[in-house]
Amino acid sequence: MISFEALHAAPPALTAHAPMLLVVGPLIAACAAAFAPTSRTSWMISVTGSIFAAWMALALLGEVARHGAVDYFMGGFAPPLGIAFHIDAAGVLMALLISSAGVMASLYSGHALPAEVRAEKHTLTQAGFLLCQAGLLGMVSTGDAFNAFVFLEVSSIGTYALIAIGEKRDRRALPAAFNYLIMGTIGATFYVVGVGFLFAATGTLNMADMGARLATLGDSSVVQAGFAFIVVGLGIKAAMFPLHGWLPGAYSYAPSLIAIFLAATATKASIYLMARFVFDVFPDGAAFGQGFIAWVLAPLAGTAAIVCSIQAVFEKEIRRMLAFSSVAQVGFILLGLSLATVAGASAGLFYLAAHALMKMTLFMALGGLAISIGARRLDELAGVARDAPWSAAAFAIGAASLAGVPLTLGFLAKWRLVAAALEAGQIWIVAVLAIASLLTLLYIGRMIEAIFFRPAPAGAPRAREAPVGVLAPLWILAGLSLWFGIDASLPEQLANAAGQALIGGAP
Amino acid sequence: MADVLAWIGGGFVVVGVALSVLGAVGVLRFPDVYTRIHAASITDTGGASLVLLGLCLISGFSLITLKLALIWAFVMLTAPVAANALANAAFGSGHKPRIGAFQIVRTDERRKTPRGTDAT
Amino acid sequence: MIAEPTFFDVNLAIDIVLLVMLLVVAGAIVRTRSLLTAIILFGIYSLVSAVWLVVMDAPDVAFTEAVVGAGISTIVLLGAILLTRGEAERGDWRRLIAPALVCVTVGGVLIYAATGLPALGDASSPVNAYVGRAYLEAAPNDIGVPNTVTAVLASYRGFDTFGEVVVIFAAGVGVALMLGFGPRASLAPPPQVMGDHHVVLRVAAKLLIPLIALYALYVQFHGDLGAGGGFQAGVIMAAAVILHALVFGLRETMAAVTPKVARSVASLGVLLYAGVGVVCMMNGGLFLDYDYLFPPHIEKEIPGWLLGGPESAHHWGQHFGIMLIELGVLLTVAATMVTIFYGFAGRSVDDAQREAKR
Amino acid sequence: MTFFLSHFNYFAVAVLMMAGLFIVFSSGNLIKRTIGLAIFQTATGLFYISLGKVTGGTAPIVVEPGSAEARELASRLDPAYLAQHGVDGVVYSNPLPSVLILTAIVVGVATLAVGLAIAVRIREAYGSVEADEIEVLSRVESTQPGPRA
Repeated sequence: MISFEALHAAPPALTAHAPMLLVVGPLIAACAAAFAPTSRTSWMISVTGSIFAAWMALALLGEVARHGAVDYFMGGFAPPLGIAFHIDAAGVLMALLISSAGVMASLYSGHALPAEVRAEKHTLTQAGFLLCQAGLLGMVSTGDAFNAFVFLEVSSIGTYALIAIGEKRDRRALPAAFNYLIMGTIGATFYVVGVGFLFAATGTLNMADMGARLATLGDSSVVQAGFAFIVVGLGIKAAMFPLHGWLPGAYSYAPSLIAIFLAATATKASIYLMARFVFDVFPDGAAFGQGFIAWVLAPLAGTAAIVCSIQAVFEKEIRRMLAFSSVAQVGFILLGLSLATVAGASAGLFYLAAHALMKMTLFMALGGLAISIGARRLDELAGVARDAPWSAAAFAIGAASLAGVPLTLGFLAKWRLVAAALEAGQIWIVAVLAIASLLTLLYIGRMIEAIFFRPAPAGAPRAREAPVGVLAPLWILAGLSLWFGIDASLPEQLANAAGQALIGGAP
Repeated sequence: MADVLAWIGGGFVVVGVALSVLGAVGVLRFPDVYTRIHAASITDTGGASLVLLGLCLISGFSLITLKLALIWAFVMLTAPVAANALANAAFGSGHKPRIGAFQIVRTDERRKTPRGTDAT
Repeated sequence: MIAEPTFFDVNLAIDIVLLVMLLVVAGAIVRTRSLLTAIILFGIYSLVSAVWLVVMDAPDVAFTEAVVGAGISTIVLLGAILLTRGEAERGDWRRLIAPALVCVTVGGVLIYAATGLPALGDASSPVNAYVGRAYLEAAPNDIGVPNTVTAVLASYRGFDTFGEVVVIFAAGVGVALMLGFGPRASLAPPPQVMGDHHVVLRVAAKLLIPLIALYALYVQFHGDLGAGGGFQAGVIMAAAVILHALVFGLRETMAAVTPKVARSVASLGVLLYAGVGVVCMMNGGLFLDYDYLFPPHIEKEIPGWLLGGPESAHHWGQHFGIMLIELGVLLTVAATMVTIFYGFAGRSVDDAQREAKR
Repeated sequence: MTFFLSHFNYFAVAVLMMAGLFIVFSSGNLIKRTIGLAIFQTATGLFYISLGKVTGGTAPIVVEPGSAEARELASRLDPAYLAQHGVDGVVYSNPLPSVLILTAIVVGVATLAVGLAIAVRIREAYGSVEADEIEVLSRVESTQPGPRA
C-alpha cells in the first residue's frame, strides 16, 4: 500500500488553493502562450503550465487522502449562492489523469508540432491546447452544474479549431472539425437544457444541493426529461454509441498532439461528469434511472464494444482504426459503470485510466512513426519497424495492453471488469467482454502484422526513427503500461477510492 | 395635467406606430429598391420620432426625457445615412429605378416579373 | 383586487404575440433557400427575442442579445457568405424524414417535460423561491450594487464569468488559427477608388465613431446601476472599430488597431481578470473574493466619500473588484470581436482561390 | 386553455428548438447549419428566462426602498402577494437565469464565429460548403493511396 496521506506535494499556502490553481494555472499559461514571441517559448510555457497543473493535482491527492473531499468556494460564497469546486477521490483520479496526459502531450509537441503545423500557428496551437486542458480539468473539478457547461465549452471551442488545423496534412480535417463542432454544440446545449429542467425542479445549480433536493422531491416529468437531456448531451460529448459519429474523423485528421491528448482525456471527462449526475445527483431509488441504466445504457455500451470493434477490424486507415477502438472502449468503461456497484465503478474508472494510458501510447507511437513519412493507411506503414524500432516497440507494448495480454495494464483492467461483472451476477457482460476482446486481438494483430512482419514496398521512402524528444515521453508511457501491469497497487488504490467516492457516497 | 399629457403622448405613439406599419407595407408593396428605401425611411424617421415624442410626454420631464432626446438625435443621424448608403450600394450594383423619369414600365410587362424581385 | 395577480393581462398578450412572431420568423428561416435572407431573418429573430426579453424583465440579456444577435453575429455571418456562396441547395424530401423524426422526438420530450413545469410567472416555483430570491435578499448587503444581475454575474458567480471570458478568448484563438490574423496580399481596394459616393458615409462615421465609443464607456460604467456591463460595452466598442473598417477600409483600421495589439489586449483582459482573483488570494481570501482585494490597512485609508458615503465602505473591495473584472471583460470581448472581424474581413475571395489551388 | 396559455412559453421554446435542430440536421449547407445551431441555442435562453419571470415583478435592479418608484410599483400589486414575494416592498424577477443566459449567449457567439471560420476554410479547400459535395470529395480521397504505398 502506498500512503497518500503523507503526500505533501506543495507548500500549504498553495495546497489551500490547489483546486482553483489546477484550472487557473493552465488558463494563465494559455494567455501567456498566445503572447509568446516564438514557437519555442510557447512550447516551454505549455510544458510549464501542464506540469504546474499536474503538481496541483498531486497536492490535491494528498489533501483528499487526509481530509476526504475538498471544497473550494469561488469568491468566498458558499453554495448554493456561489460556485464551489468539489473534488473527491474520483475527481482527483481524473485531475491526475488529465494533467499528466497534458504533460506528456506537451512534451511530445516540442518535436511533433513543427512537422505538422505551420510555424506562425504554433503559439496559438499551444494556447488552444492549454485552454482545452484547463477546460477539462474544470469540468471534472467543479461542483456546479452550470459551471461545468462553461468549462465544457472552454475545452471544446479551442479544440474545434485545433482539429481543423490538421488540414495542412489532410483537408478532411476541416469537415471533421465542423461535424464535431455541430455535434459537440448540440451535446452541450442538450446538457444546458437538461440542467435547466433540474434547475426548474430544484431551484439550485450546485450538484450536491441538487441531489439533496431531488431526493426529497421524487419523480416528475421535469426530472425525467432533465435526466434524458443530460445523458444524451454528455453522451454525445463522450462518444457514447450510437452518438459517436463525430469521433473517428476528429481523432483521425487532427494534428497528432491534439489526437493524443483528446484520445486520452476528452471523452473521459464527459463520462465522468455523466457518472456524477447518474450516481450523485439523481435520486438513488428513482425507477427511471435504474431502468435506464439496465435497459438502455448497458445494452448500448455492449453493442458499442462489439460493433465498433468490428468496424475497427475492417478499417484501412490506421488512426481511424484506433478511433473506432476508442468508441468500443468507451463501451467497456460504461459497462463497468453501469453495474452501479462499488466494484463496477472502480473497475470502470480503472479501465478509463488504463485506456487513457494505452491509447496515448498508441497515438504517440503512431505520431512518432508517421512524422517522417506522413502515413495514413495501414499498408503504408508496412515494415516501418525495421527503420524505427523504438517507436514500433512502444507501439507494440501499447497494442498488447489494448488487447489485454497478461503482464500489461490492459490485462488487469479487463480482469477487474470481469471480476466486477461476475460479482454482480451479470454473465452477459462477461460474454460481451470476451467477444470484444477477441475482436480487439484481430485488429491489433492486423496492425502488428503490418508494422513488424510485412516487408516495406519496394522503392518506398525509408522511415526515420523519431527524435529523442518524442521517444522520451513515449517510452515513459510504454514503461508505465508495463510497470502497472506488474505492480498495479498505485492505480488500483486510486481506482478503489474513486469507486467508493462515486458510488458509496463516501467522502 | 399629467393625465392629459399622457393621453396626448399616447396619441402620438399610436400615430407613430401607424406610420411604421405603413412603412412596412410600403417595403412590401413598392416596386424597386429606391421606393422601398423611401418607405423604410418613414419608419425610421417619422414613426420613431413620433413614438419618442409620445414617450417623452407620457414619462414627464426627467432624465428619461434627455435619454429619449439622445436616441432621437441618434436616429436622425443614422437613418438618412443608412438610406443613403443603401441607395448608393443599389445604384453601384446596377439597379435602375423602375418608376419615375428613368424608365416607364408598362403594367402588363411588370406583371411578368414575380413580386419581390427588383432585378432589372 | 384579486388575491394573487395572474399573468393574464397585457404582459401575457405581448409575450404571446412576440413568441408567435419568433415562431413565424424561425419557420421562415427553415423554409428559405437564400442564405442572405436567412441571415437577415436571423437578425430579426434576435431583435424580436431582445424585445421579448425586455418584457420578461431581463434587460441585461436583451441588451446582449441585441448587440450580439443582431450586431456581431450578423456581421460575421455576412462575412462568411461573402467568402462562400449565397444559396443553399434543396435536398430530396426523403432525406428530411430522419431529421424530422429526431426533432419530433426531442420536441416530444420537451413538451412532456413542459407540462410538469410551474406556470409562467409563478413566484413560489423552486427557481424563484430558492436561490434566485436569496440573491435578491443578500446582494444589497453582500455586494452593494443596485443591479442584482451584475452582482451575481461579477461576484457570486464571478467564476462563471471568468470562464465566459476564456471562452471568448478561445474563440479568438480559434478564428485566428483558421483565418489568420492580418491583411493578406490583396485587400479591398483603397477607399479613394470608391469615389465620392461615400462622402456622406465618411462624414457620418467620423461623427458617430467617437459617440459609439463614448456610449460603450457609458454602458461599461453604468452596469452597476442598470442594464449593461463589460460584455455589452465590449461588443459596442468593437462595433466602433468595425464601422471604421467598413467605411474607411480595412487597411486604415489595421494601421490604427493592429492585429497584434488586438491579440495582446485580448490576452490582457483575461490576465486582468485572473490577476484580480490572484490578488484576492494573496491577501488571504479565496479566488475572486473581492472583500480581500485591498489589504485591511489600505482599506482603512480610503476616504468614504469616494464611493457613495461611509456606509458603503465595506463594499469597497466588491465595487473595485467588479469594476476591474468588468474592465477585463471589456478588453477581451472588444479585442476578440475585432480579431474575429479581421479574420473574416482580411480574407478576400482571391485568397480563397489561391489557397484552394495550393 | 388556462394551462395552455400559462405554459405557452415552454411550448413555443420547444417548437423553436425543434426548428433549430431541424435546420441543423436537414440542411446540407454549412452556413445554414450554423444559423440553425444559433437558433437552437437562443431557444435555450428563452427557456431559462421564462423560468425566472415573476408575475408582477420588475427587472432585478434594486429600487430604493420607500422611493416614489418603489411606491408606484407596489401600488399595482396586492399587499398580501407583495408581502409574501417581495423583497423590501418590491417584487423582482429572478436575476439568476439572466446571469446564466448572458454566459450562454457569449458561448453561442463564440461557437458561431469558430464554426463559420471553419466553414470558410472548407469552402477554400473543397470549393463548396454543401455537405454532400464535400462528402463525395472526401470519399474519393480516402481511397487514394498515400505517399508511400
